[in-house]
Amino acid sequence: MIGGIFVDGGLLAMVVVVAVWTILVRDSFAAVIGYACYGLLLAFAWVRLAAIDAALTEAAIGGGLTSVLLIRAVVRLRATEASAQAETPGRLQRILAAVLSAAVAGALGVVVLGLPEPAPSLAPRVAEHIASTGLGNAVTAVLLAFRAIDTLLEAVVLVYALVAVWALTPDRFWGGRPGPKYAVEPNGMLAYLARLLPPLGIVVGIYVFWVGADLPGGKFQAGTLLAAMWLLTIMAGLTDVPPISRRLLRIALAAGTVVFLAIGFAGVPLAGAFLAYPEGFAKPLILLIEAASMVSIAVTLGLLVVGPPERSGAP
Amino acid sequence: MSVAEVAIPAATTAGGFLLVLALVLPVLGVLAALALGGRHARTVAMLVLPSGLVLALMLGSELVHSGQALVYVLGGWAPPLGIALRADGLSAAMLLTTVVILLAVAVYGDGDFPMPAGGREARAPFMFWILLLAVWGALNAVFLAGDLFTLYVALELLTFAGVPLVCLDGRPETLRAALRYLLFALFGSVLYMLGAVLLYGTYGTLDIALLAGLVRPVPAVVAAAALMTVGLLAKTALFPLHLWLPPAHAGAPAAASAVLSALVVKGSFFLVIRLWLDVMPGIVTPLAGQLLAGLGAAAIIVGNVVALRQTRLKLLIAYSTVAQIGYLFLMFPLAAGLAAMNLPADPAVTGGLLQAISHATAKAAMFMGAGLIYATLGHDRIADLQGVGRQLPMTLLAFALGGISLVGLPPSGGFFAKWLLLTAALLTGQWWWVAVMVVGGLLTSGYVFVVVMRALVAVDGEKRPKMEIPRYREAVVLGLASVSFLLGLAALLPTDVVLIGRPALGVAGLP
Amino acid sequence: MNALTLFGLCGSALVGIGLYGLIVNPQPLRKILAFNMIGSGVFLLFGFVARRGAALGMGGDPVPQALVITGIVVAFSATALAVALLLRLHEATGSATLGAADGDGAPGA
Amino acid sequence: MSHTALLLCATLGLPLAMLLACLWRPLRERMMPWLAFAPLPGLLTAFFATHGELLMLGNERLPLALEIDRAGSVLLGVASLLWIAGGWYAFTYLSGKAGRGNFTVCWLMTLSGCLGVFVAADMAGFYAMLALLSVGTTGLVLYEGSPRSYRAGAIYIGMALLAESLVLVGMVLTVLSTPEHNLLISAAPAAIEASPWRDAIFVLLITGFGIKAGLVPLHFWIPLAHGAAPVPASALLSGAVVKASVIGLIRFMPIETAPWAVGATVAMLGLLGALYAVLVGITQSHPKTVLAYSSVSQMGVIVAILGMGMAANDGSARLIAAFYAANHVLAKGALFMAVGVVAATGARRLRPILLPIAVIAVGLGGLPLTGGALTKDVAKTLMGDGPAGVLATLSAIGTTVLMLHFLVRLRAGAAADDDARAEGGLLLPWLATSVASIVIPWALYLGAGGYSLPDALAPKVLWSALWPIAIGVLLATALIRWGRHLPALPEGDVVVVLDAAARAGATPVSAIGGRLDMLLGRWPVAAMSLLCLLLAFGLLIVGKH
Repeated sequence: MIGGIFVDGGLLAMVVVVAVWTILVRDSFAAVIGYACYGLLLAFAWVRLAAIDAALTEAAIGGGLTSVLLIRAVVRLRATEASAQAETPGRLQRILAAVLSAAVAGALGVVVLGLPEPAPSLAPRVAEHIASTGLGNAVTAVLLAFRAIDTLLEAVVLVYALVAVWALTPDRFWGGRPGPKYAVEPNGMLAYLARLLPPLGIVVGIYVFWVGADLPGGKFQAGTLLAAMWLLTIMAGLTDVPPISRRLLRIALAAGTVVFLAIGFAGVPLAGAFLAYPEGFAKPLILLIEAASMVSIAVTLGLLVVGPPERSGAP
Repeated sequence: MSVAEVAIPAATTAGGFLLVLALVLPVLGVLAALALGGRHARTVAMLVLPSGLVLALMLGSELVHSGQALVYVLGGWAPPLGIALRADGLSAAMLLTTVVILLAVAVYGDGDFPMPAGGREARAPFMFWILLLAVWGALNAVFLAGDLFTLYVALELLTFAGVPLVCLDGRPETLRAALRYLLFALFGSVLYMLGAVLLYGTYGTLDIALLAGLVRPVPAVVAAAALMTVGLLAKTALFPLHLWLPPAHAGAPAAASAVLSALVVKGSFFLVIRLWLDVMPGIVTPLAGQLLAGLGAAAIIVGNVVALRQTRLKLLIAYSTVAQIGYLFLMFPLAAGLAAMNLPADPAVTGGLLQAISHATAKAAMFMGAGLIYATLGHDRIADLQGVGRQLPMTLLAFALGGISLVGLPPSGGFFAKWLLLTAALLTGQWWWVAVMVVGGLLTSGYVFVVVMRALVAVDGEKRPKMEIPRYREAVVLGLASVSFLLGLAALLPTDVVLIGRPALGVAGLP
Repeated sequence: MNALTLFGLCGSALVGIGLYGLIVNPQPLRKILAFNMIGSGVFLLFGFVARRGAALGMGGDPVPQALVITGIVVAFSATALAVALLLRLHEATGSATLGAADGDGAPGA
Repeated sequence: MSHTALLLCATLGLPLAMLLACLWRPLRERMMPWLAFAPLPGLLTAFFATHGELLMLGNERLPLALEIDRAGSVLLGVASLLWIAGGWYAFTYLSGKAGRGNFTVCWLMTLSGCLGVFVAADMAGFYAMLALLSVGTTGLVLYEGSPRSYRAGAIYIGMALLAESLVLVGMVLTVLSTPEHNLLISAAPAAIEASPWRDAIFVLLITGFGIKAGLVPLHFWIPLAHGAAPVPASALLSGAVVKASVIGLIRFMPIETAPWAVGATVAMLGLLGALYAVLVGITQSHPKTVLAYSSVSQMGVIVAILGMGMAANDGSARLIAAFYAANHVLAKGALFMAVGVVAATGARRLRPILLPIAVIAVGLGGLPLTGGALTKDVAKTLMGDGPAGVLATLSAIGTTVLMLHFLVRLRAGAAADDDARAEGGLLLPWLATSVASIVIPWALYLGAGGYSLPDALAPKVLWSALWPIAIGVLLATALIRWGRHLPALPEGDVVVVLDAAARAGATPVSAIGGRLDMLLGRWPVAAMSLLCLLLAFGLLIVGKH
């Protein structure tokens, strides 16, 4: 345990240092790079917390996709840096802000240390009931059986967010293709990677999805991986984003949630409740939901990263 | 004590499936509209919203019939492991209000967001219909979810549906307003979630009903109460956290402003009620209640004073919302005071909710009326409203009726809300809130009077309207205003629907 | 103090650091970043809560772990929307600041 | 359904139905000729309804109820009469003028509210009627659309809502003082007397109704509003509408048990106000404004009667006040109508008109054989011979002076065309009201029981009424001779000071509000306020436990 405390202490100290640097550094580009490193370090922290599912998600989404988003944005916004920095609050306000933030953090720390012992846990209840879902991964069982409504609503969140992003489209580009058109550099590094990685990524992704039922992994991690592969081919100019008016795209977005809902409603006559699974069919049904969701999640995440349409639908 | 030691098995009640339908129907609408595409978005909304009204009425009647809260245990997994949907009188009343207002906004917005000829999909109308359904879905989730984390997701849904409504017409200043709104709302929601984390860390459940029986004033729970409350206040734009509201609500298209001001801010307010009255009535202290209502009082005074300074009609209405939000928070120390005296908290709870519903209907009508005025005059400068009384008589009447409800004259909902809140305040000896309500009402009457008078001034000769307003759009606005104006007559109903299925206050959670 | 409590303290610290950034960084992008940092601090606290609840051979209480996954996805969605909004604002106005309250919100139709 | 129930429903129902019908523009445009019929059920109710029969319309939670008592039926009857005559008058007065649709709507609102307060038996309904009356009145005051009417309307609605807020709080306290939270007004006096908040209720209700009654120094809105409204509206406002406050005081005040000090204070306020109004009134030049000040003065006396009743714990004050008020309803209505009649009549044809006007005007001061003399005679039983009696006599003298001043000002306002002749549609309703203002007080006096013709004609009574008139005439002569040396006080007197004070106070408040809002609109400030609130809530919740 002594070794553990040093490993953890060192890791967390690094996390905090990177976090402080990220917030304080003057240049926004540096801050975004700092945040990417921060995300990666945090993923390790999750591993140390024995939460592999969360670590995968943090690495893929928190560290990966969020960083891509922020880097894309910071490059575009570079011209506004100087004028924005002029609005930095004065020293007094900064000190006040620091004092208040520290007070909140300090109070939070005290509260966290005072959490009750023994800690309450639903782990025993999960263990008690996981058998009836046929799954081996407790987190997946929580996500798709016990608290399925959260996961359903979370899929809806993604759809809402995409709708909101699309709502920002300039009217003349409505129905067009998101993001800029990337030129193909046939011999570039990116194109090379974009040819090499996706087949690998897709295989790994499907594996992550498949084992998610019993081992860490699942549709989110897999969907993110697929989205990342898709984005890679887009940025390398190998594929183009489809126009958002395309019916197939729309159906792909909605499919995951619709399948989820359909199976949920099927549970009413077959298993006695909405979002309940019939005895013995739980695992296949959950896998079906996860498969459909994975596609929808991959498409949605990818489209969220590329943003609203910026050009007409013509190729 | 953790959740393992209490076992209150929640069970699905008769009519519980209605809750699932109410939750899922709008979401299905969003997905269908998205998949089917532009031309069909309107059709989907026009089909789904009326069915939602029927559903809300069925839910209400089931509630009145059974006299207790409706529960649906999702997937058969009872809390704390699973999640239950619950609807008490508060939920049912808000569900009905929401669908009625959205229906009115839909009919009204049909005129502002016409489908382009030739069956092509256009951004604004397509988005308008989807977002209308999206707001509805989010609000229904807020009203029905029985779990604090599910509620967090529902709150985010609400934010994501509300933000694009602000900048639906894409003008730069609305984009900035939308960004401010989004960032501040995210600030609020992350604090809310932190509170939920602390509660889970203490009791191992996030189920509202279970927590109500568990919470004790230990530091983590106190911190959670503060975090969740303040997070929700930021989303509700209670003074002094209202910076995002006026530009967002004034800048949005009228139909969107109506939805935002009438409904979206009520979502997070609803959760404050849940939190303070249902989850932790024994935790929040009288002083904290006084602080909450004190912020409300400041909102009433400052919001109204600033509203009186405005030269643009929509900004005036937006600041009026800032003030009216303040009224909503007066109920908390009153409910606590009544509970402390071992009296039923009914007047405070019913009064607070009636205030919310009455403001929702009145404000939606006023924003939509302002939209019609803008369309007719081509501007909304209050100083130049002359002739509106002649050009848009029904709209002006609607504005006046809405204003009367805000001021709190009978038989409006605002009047009975005020009556109930006054009753609670005087009964508990908190006379200072009485003074605030009286002053607030007078200030409100000031700007309602100014606007109506300006609009009534006749102009020589016939003014050509910028745009002809079809009568049905005026009629919808007037209809909604009339609902607000006559809402006080709800007191003639045989039972107080709001109180059905509510726990007795002050009992739960006391050590 | 054991290693686990460090995670709780670290989560609290990250929340504080993020709060400071959210208040003082004038660039909206940096505010978005700070929001993500507060969010990750909250998630880390949830991870800490989960780890404390380890039982029956499970490395942690799976319920909070699942909630964290949901939370991360929701936070990502929020980030994507905020970034898109910011870029659109920049494209429309050439500036990327939140500005002061006054002068904003000239009412529309 | 009994005939009383039917009548009570119709009293309120007919005007409200006509109001609803006005939502449709074609009906609204054609409604004017029918205005005079709207108060007919009210008149019938006053005559034929059984007193004290309660008609319950609502349920237990909201017991909307209607009822008429004796004092109420006196006021309802004369008010209905005046509304009938006024409706007729208004039809002619406004023919061919713009904005008649709006006028009709506001007229019907005011009418419904005015008659409604007399029959409402529960507090919610009473308050609703009061509010309806205020909103309608505001519309009538604003009818002309001039800056003057705009200012008068703004001040009116502000004062009316302030008064109603006070009344509302008083009523809620009253309800809370009843066992089982009874909303019926009949339970109010006993509840107030027994209430732990008795003094607060007295202050709230008396101030609230006092504003509505134009009790000095809260009277300033009356000259403004009654001066700005068109003549038929002024007649109703000054005659009938202000009496809502009288019925409020009659029904709510625990006259039989009230402490002496409360009654005495109210009486003194009323009487001093009555004199003050006369003093300001004689400096006014517009006949309608002079009449409005006279209303302030007369309302002061009515309030004083109730105050004396409270001081003496004499319940008969209710009927006496109602009687006094009834006389004022008709007389003041006739006088206001006269302003319009004279304005349409040439100097050559003025004489036959001025005579009845003079009788009614001086009648208000107590001219023997008029309603004024009868009411003052009856009131004397309460006023006694002490300070109150002296002040009452002084106010009678003052009223005589004021009314003679009115006659002078009225004459100056005759039509420019010497041969002009008022239309029948103005003349007849005015004449009818004038006749009623002479006859009805007699009928009420003799019908009340306890009084007979010889009582009224006793030489002592006649003399005691006559000498103040004589003094008044002398003073008025002096006024006419030297009156131009009096300062010209602005309409609404104290309003000028209050207006300036309000402006001086409002500007910085508004500026502070604006600056605070701008400050909180800055992101760092708002975000830090959020953290402060977070800590404050945390500390407040922790602090207790």
